Amino acid sequence: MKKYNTPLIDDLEKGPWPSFVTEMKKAAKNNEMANDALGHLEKCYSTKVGYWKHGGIVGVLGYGGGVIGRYSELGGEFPGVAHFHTVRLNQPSGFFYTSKALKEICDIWDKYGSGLTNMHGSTGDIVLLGTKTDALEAIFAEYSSRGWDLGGSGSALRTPSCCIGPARCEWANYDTLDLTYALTQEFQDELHRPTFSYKFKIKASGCACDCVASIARADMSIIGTWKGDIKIDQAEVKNYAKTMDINAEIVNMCPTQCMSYDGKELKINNAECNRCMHCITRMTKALKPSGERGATICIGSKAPIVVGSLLSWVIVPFIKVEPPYTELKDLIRKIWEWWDDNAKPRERIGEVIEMKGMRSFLEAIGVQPQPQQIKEPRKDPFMFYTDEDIAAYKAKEAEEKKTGKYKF
Amino acid sequence: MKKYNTPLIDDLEKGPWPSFVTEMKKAAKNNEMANDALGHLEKCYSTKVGYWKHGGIVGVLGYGGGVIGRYSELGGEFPGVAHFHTVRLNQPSGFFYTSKALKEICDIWDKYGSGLTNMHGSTGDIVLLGTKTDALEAIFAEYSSRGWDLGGSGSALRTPSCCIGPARCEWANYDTLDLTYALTQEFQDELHRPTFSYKFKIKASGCACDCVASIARADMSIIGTWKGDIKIDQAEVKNYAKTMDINAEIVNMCPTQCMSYDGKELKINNAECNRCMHCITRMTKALKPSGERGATICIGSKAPIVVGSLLSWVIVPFIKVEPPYTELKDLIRKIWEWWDDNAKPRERIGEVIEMKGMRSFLEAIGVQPQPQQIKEPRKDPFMFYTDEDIAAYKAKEAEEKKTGKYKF
Amino acid sequence: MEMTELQNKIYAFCEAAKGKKKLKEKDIIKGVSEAEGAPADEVKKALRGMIDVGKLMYSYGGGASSVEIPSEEYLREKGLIK
Amino acid sequence: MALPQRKTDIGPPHYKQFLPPVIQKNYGKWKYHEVLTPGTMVHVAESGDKLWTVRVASPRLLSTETIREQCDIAEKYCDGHLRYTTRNNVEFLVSDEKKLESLKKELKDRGFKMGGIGPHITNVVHTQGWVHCHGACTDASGLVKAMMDELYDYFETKKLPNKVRLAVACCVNMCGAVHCSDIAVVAVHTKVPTIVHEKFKNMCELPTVIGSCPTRAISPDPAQKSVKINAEKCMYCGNCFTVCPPINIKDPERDGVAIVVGGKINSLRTNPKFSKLVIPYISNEPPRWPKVVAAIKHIVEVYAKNAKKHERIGEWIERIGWERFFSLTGIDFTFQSIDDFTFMRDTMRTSATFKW
Amino acid sequence: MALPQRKTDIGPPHYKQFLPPVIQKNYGKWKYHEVLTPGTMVHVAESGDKLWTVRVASPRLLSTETIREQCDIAEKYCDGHLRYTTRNNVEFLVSDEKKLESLKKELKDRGFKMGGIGPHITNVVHTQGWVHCHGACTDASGLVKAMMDELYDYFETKKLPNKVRLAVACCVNMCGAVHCSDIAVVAVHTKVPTIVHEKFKNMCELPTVIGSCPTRAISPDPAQKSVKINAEKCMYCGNCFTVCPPINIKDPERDGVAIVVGGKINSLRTNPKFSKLVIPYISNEPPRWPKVVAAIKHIVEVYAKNAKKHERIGEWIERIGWERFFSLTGIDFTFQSIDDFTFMRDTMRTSATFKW
Ligand code: SRM
Ligand code: SRM
Ligand code: SRM
Ligand code: SRM
Ligand code: SF4
Ligand code: SF4
Ligand code: SF4
Ligand code: SF4
Ligand code: SF4
Ligand code: SF4
Ligand code: SF4
Ligand code: SF4
Repeated sequence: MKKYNTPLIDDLEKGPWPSFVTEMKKAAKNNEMANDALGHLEKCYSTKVGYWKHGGIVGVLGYGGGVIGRYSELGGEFPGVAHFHTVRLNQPSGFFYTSKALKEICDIWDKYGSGLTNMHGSTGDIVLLGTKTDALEAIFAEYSSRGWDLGGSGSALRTPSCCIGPARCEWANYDTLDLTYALTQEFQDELHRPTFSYKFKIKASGCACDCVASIARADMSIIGTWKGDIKIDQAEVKNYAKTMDINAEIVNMCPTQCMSYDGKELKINNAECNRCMHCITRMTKALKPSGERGATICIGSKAPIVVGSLLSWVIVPFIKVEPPYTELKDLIRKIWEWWDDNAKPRERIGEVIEMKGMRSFLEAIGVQPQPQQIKEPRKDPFMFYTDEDIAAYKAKEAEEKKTGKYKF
Repeated sequence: MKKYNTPLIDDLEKGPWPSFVTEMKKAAKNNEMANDALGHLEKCYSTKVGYWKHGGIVGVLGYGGGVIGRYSELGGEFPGVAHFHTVRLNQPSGFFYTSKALKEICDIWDKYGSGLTNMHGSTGDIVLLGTKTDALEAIFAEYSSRGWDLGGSGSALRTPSCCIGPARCEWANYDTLDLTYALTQEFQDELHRPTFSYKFKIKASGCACDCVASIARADMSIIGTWKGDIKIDQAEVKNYAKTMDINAEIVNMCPTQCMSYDGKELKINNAECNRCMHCITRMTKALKPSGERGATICIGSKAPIVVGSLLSWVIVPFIKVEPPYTELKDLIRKIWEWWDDNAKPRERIGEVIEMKGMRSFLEAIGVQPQPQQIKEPRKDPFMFYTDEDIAAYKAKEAEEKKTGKYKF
Repeated sequence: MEMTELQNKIYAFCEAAKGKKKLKEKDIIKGVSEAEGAPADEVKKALRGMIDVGKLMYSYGGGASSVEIPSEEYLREKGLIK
Repeated sequence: MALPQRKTDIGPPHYKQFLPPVIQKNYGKWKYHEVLTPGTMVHVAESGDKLWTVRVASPRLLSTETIREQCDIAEKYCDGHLRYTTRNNVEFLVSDEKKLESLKKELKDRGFKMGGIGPHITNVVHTQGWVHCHGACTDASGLVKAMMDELYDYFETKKLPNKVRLAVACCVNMCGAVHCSDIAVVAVHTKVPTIVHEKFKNMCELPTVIGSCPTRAISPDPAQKSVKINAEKCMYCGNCFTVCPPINIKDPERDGVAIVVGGKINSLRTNPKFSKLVIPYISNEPPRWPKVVAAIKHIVEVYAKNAKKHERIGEWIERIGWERFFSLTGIDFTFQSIDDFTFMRDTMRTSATFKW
Repeated sequence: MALPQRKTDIGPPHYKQFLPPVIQKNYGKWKYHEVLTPGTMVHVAESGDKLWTVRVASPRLLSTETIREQCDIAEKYCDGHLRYTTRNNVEFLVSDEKKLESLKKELKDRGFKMGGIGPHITNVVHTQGWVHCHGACTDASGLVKAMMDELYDYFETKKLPNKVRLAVACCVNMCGAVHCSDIAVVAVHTKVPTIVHEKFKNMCELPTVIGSCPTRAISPDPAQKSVKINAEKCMYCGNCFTVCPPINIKDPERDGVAIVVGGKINSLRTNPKFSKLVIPYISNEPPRWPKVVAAIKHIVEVYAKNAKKHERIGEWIERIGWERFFSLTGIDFTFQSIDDFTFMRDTMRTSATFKW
């Protein structure tokens, strides 16, 4: 095997943080592809430019995604990366593994690929980094026969992903792992066979901490919340008071200013609490949500290309999230249907909503306008009215004339 | 004179608030035009629609503005309002009058017009409501010979206007009346002869109270401010404490949280004060700005048509405002020049800045970028760089390599 | 260029646009100074001279101001013709 | 009779000649002021001199007769000095304390109304409406009269947490700072305009008309030598009508008003704010627009009951959240309140934190 | 050797089989947790059962060899159970308190790094860079390594006012939640792309390419059967390059990085926020990008010194104002920081209230 001289990236083996270069070298010891990847990267570092080409059309029979084609312009110089495709495997909910399962994944990958991985890709997949076109079918057969399917890519549903939720967190308002598994199974067809205008991502967080960053990078963000009061254990509050300035750290930082603490008792005006989770996270032994649990559905977040980054918008303020998740699945189907009808190629759902207006979207999916959906009402006077709207206002006015009472 | 039956608007003579209908009737007693205006208005009330037509081309010789043409579709039925043009007279700074001056205005108006006025129009002019085309030259001769000139209209500088400022207010940071007078005189040509793409309004407020609403409705908003500390008279603070909960009403409402009050002494961390004026207005005997005085220049506010309402944007965080106001006059000329070069017809300065970008505007008028101009920096990564920008960054980096110290 | 000659050019410029395009003062100054090589401020002065005596007039329509050749009605109202 | 010689470009008269002597003397040297009653205040100069102001309500639309009456009063008590405010009230400027009470008495006897200083409702910014404008979807003066009759106590006596600035826009041109008012009425058309195609060519400029439309609903109609309007995209702003008279947008049954709240001009405590739409449509009901008036009064009352001292309506709402404003007032939340124009992206909620 | 029979549409394995018994038993019934050290925490269930977590730093780019090593450790101390986090760290899940210390010792001996729990800097979200992506303007993994070597103490020991989430975007596609990070590096192109016109026709779709441009800088070039780019309007986002390979945008001397700060994902206290641009350009300086690293460290230190406990960087900045952030950090304010894209109107200051 060729030994590359890699002074620039060698420098990145120094220092306390674990080194990706060391990882590449480990793989390169007995893998041509990884070895050439190392030389190829040193070349990039020395010239300050990348040499990868656009992905071509590679994949496994019958699927439209799960493999990202990648070729190098320097295939002559570094034959091991002339083809260097990525395979995405759909991770288990919550990124839990047993050593047995992981070793199995490694065995197959060592057999067919570069021995390099990302644990995990940014969407959530297990990313197997670098293989050749002619190995793809074998890779798929090996993995799928052992229970591992590919993840999403292209204009399709992307691999759903979630926070650790009820598996290890006291704040989960619904079962993020189960929902993610259920949706992934329900929509296998949409995940593997690209029929959308562009990608669609789903991420599930159990509470407002949003540990899977759903609000910023999911076309559908499912964020757990609750309806009841925050229960207070005053004895535990006393314990916290020993090490914490409760007024400075909690009461004054409450965004709705609905708390008070007189040095003895902590009080919450629950009607005005917006469930931001700050107090709960800082006093987890003393404070606990109660009552009905469910999620807020937000739609539309994405990266900046084309119209600038979007954060997801509240569409359904509260929805029950319980197996078999029928209501949520129906909602997803309705959303896709409207999106499909209205999107131009490469338009994400958020972009289409912005283009067509929230009303068109909400009416199509059967959701009422609610002030919970907005931060503030419109500022400009350029309202649309349908003839039915005006007729309804006039009917209301006629009614008011009769009853003598206004309903604004 | 015809007596109209006006049951609908008669109802508006009842009730405690002074009635505009009563005013119209007063004028109608001995004025045909006012009398027909009354009948005409009753007609609008009964049919719920207006009958005025678009203004035609009326004005006084040599001027392009100051008269708003108005005709009624119902000229046959109400001949007194067949022509019903408005004359705008440029008000004195601060809307101060003597009875002598006002009576003179009334005398001329009774002679040639409807006897109806608006004290004042929304821009600030004395509005003389309703006259005929053939009276315009006479009206202008009568008023101008007595020292009253017309105000602005059309695609021109509009009549500048200001708050009462130093004439009766302890908070004025510059002489709003004098500046307004000086600018109006300096730019007479631009006011009377429309050479702009659209209207341009200037409003001058002496402090952040903005009693002339400049920030919302002036292409150039001039808002007084200061640079020094807020001086505190602790004895007066004690007096206020008798009737005021200083912590609740002042300290906790301070937007920068830079105040504290321990029941004895009021403290302000002036470095962090943003000069919002809240504390000063509520404790005017105790608190006084000090140090250098001047104004913040904001640009661009306007009503919603076409792109939605704009509030004015901070362009020059601080400028001295002292006679002969050379710096400010030069700035205005530079702004007009850039606007002229870049505006499409009927585009206000704010719209053009939004279209062409703030950088183009600031560079043209010679103002540096400063964080005071923004609420927050850009969110998207779609930055423009000139070759000079990049060269400058590279030069800085080369310099840093030499000195071993980074300048971010 | 002579003031009167310049004013004739301006008048011709306005006449050419009549019924086709509403001219803003700026359009005239720019157009005539480019066509005749006259400095913009001279054109402006010449134009002002014409407007002051009713050879041309400011007009307002379509929400914006423009410069036009006056109608007879206007001239009559201003007492410039009988 | 020969006319006097006209003068051009003289500009307004110099303000100084109109200032009362006490102002000329203490100009720029005021020390503080005190509000004595909702209709009177006194400004005290560093010199110790005092100036009393009596503020009187005005319908803004004044006959010369009333102006003369105001002048007579000013001559009697103020050496002929008076001024108008930026919100169109009248202010009598008194230098001699002894004249203050008799001035107030005479004003009262003559039926003038005093008030509006301090945390009260003062005059309503409004413009022409049916009285003088071709674009109006409602009458402004009548609405203002109806509103202020109903809210009158807040002008003359009743305190509020802070000033409440009201305004009426008789069309979306919004001649006034309507878009930043605590509560404003905005009159709207609600029907797609019709076009008299025959007149288009002579009266309108094609590029101007096309450029006038905020939503790009207008395109050329070469066959008719006119334009056509895409009804899907038109939101009836009337700007095409402004630039082109053959476009007709007025409709007596469909024109009506919307109510916006929460705006603010000054920078005290919080930044200036735009007003936001809360009631999308109420029919025009001259002469007194009872539902509009009732809605405004209701909002003022809910505010008065719930806001903290010094909070403006918009500040109060931002503290409690718009969802709470809607539930406290019981106002229906409609699709129209969701921005679908420029600011949609910034006005949608992007977090799971809100109140039920 | 014959391949096994492929299966399709099976989806991922069910997660339950991978959960340690203590989780299976207490699933959804956790009561509270305590952070013991920056690298360890314990979750306590209502049943009283406990689960210890040891968090270990990962470069994310892992060789199968290292994964196997992680597996071996998990087998020794965790009955083979481990997981990865949403920010790509590794977590060892310990059910038996007795094994905790020996696990930590072995991890330490093998050179694994523990930390990142609580108010610390944890792993940096980043993506492929030069390691695997065609669009990269920089390398992501190298930048992350350089940053974390320098900031390492904040991972392992040093407390901050709150979590600081770092991210690197190797191009403006921003694969990761880079746009809402406390501090992020965004790699940018800064030159207008060139086009190989001959290849355009075969490799690209005209409408797609034209539609790809956020600023509408691209128009058809019928003569060349290709497109042309208006250099005035192009801000080098590279989206045209994404959809059309013959468009070339990479330039080794001009590609570089920008630094954005103040973003936030969660809804605690304040709403999620986008990160905002503060340093428009730093040249690529592999292998260690010293100026980029120094800038980030400087911002972290100014934050650590000035913020209140629990304030995220963006919350701290919003409290003190962006003008104060620039003066405290001494960072030059440039034209690039003024929005000229979508949000200009909302990001300009509309009041005379700011700090000097
Ligand atoms: C592998 C991965 C990065 C990683 O190292 O983790 C990735 C890699 C690529 N992304 Fe991504 N994206 C990855 C997660 C994301 C995310 C984050 C997420 O999903 O949570 C985003 C931001 C959220 C979003 O979807 O907006 C993201 C936003 C994009 C975009 C911009 C999309 C947009 O609408 O703005 C593109 C451009 C495109 O689609 O053409 C893109 C395109 C790409 C392409 C396919 C390059 C291209 O232009 O065609 C990259 C292939 C790189 C390679 O050769 O390996 N990638 N991409 C991530 C997927 C791994 C996985 O399946 O787990
Ligand atoms: C008279 C006055 C209302 C009043 O009763 O006080 C007025 C009356 C008209 N305005 Fe105005 N505007 C008046 C102050 C304003 C203001 C307020 C201000 O100046 O402080 C504004 C909002 C601020 C602004 O400039 O944006 C204002 C924004 C408009 C607009 C929208 C302009 C825009 O860029 O959005 C138009 C439409 C237009 O220009 O075509 C307009 C147009 C009009 C026209 C000329 C109608 C038209 O479409 O041609 C109105 C003539 C009515 C009439 O027949 O009397 N008027 N107009 C005000 C001027 C009196 C004076 O000189 O003192
Ligand atoms: C007379 C007038 C100026 C003029 O040149 O005509 C004026 C005069 C004063 N204003 Fe004003 N303001 C006047 C219009 C305004 C406006 C403009 C407007 O409403 O269109 C504003 C901005 C409105 C807004 O913010 O939306 C305005 C916002 C203020 C404020 C800020 C109130 C707040 O806390 O939100 C103060 C401070 C205060 O009230 O203590 C103030 C304070 C004052 C003081 C106390 C200043 C002083 O020391 O003399 C004056 C008497 C107070 C009063 O009326 O309560 N003035 N004031 C205007 C009277 C209008 C009227 O007839 O009612
Ligand atoms: C393990 C992980 C979830 C997972 O499924 O993998 C996780 C786990 C926990 N998160 Fe998280 N968060 C995890 C990613 C996130 C993310 C996502 C991200 O960074 O991309 C966020 C949103 C980031 C943001 O806001 O910008 C996140 C924002 C929080 C917060 C809010 C912090 C704040 O006050 O701003 C809390 C509450 C807290 O710290 O008390 C929290 C709290 C927690 C708790 C205490 C929840 C619990 O009771 O178990 C967990 C340990 C805390 C810790 O790491 O400090 N977690 N947490 C993720 C660990 C990532 C890592 O390796 O470091
Ligand atoms: S998002 Fe909430 S429920 Fe999920 S892991 Fe984070 S804190 Fe727990
Ligand atoms: S959850 Fe948030 S809003 Fe509710 S009481 Fe706690 S800190 Fe306040
Ligand atoms: S703006 Fe300021 S200076 Fe002017 S009158 Fe109002 S309070 Fe006084
Ligand atoms: S002026 Fe405003 S910011 Fe300054 S101390 Fe007073 S209340 Fe605070
Ligand atoms: S708001 Fe509209 S209707 Fe009212 S005066 Fe202005 S242009 Fe006329
Ligand atoms: S009314 Fe307004 S939105 Fe409708 S076509 Fe005319 S300009 Fe366009
Ligand atoms: S951010 Fe850009 S360069 Fe990095 S992986 Fe994503 S598409 Fe590739
Ligand atoms: S790089 Fe971006 S801005 Fe430039 S032409 Fe391509 S798509 Fe348009």
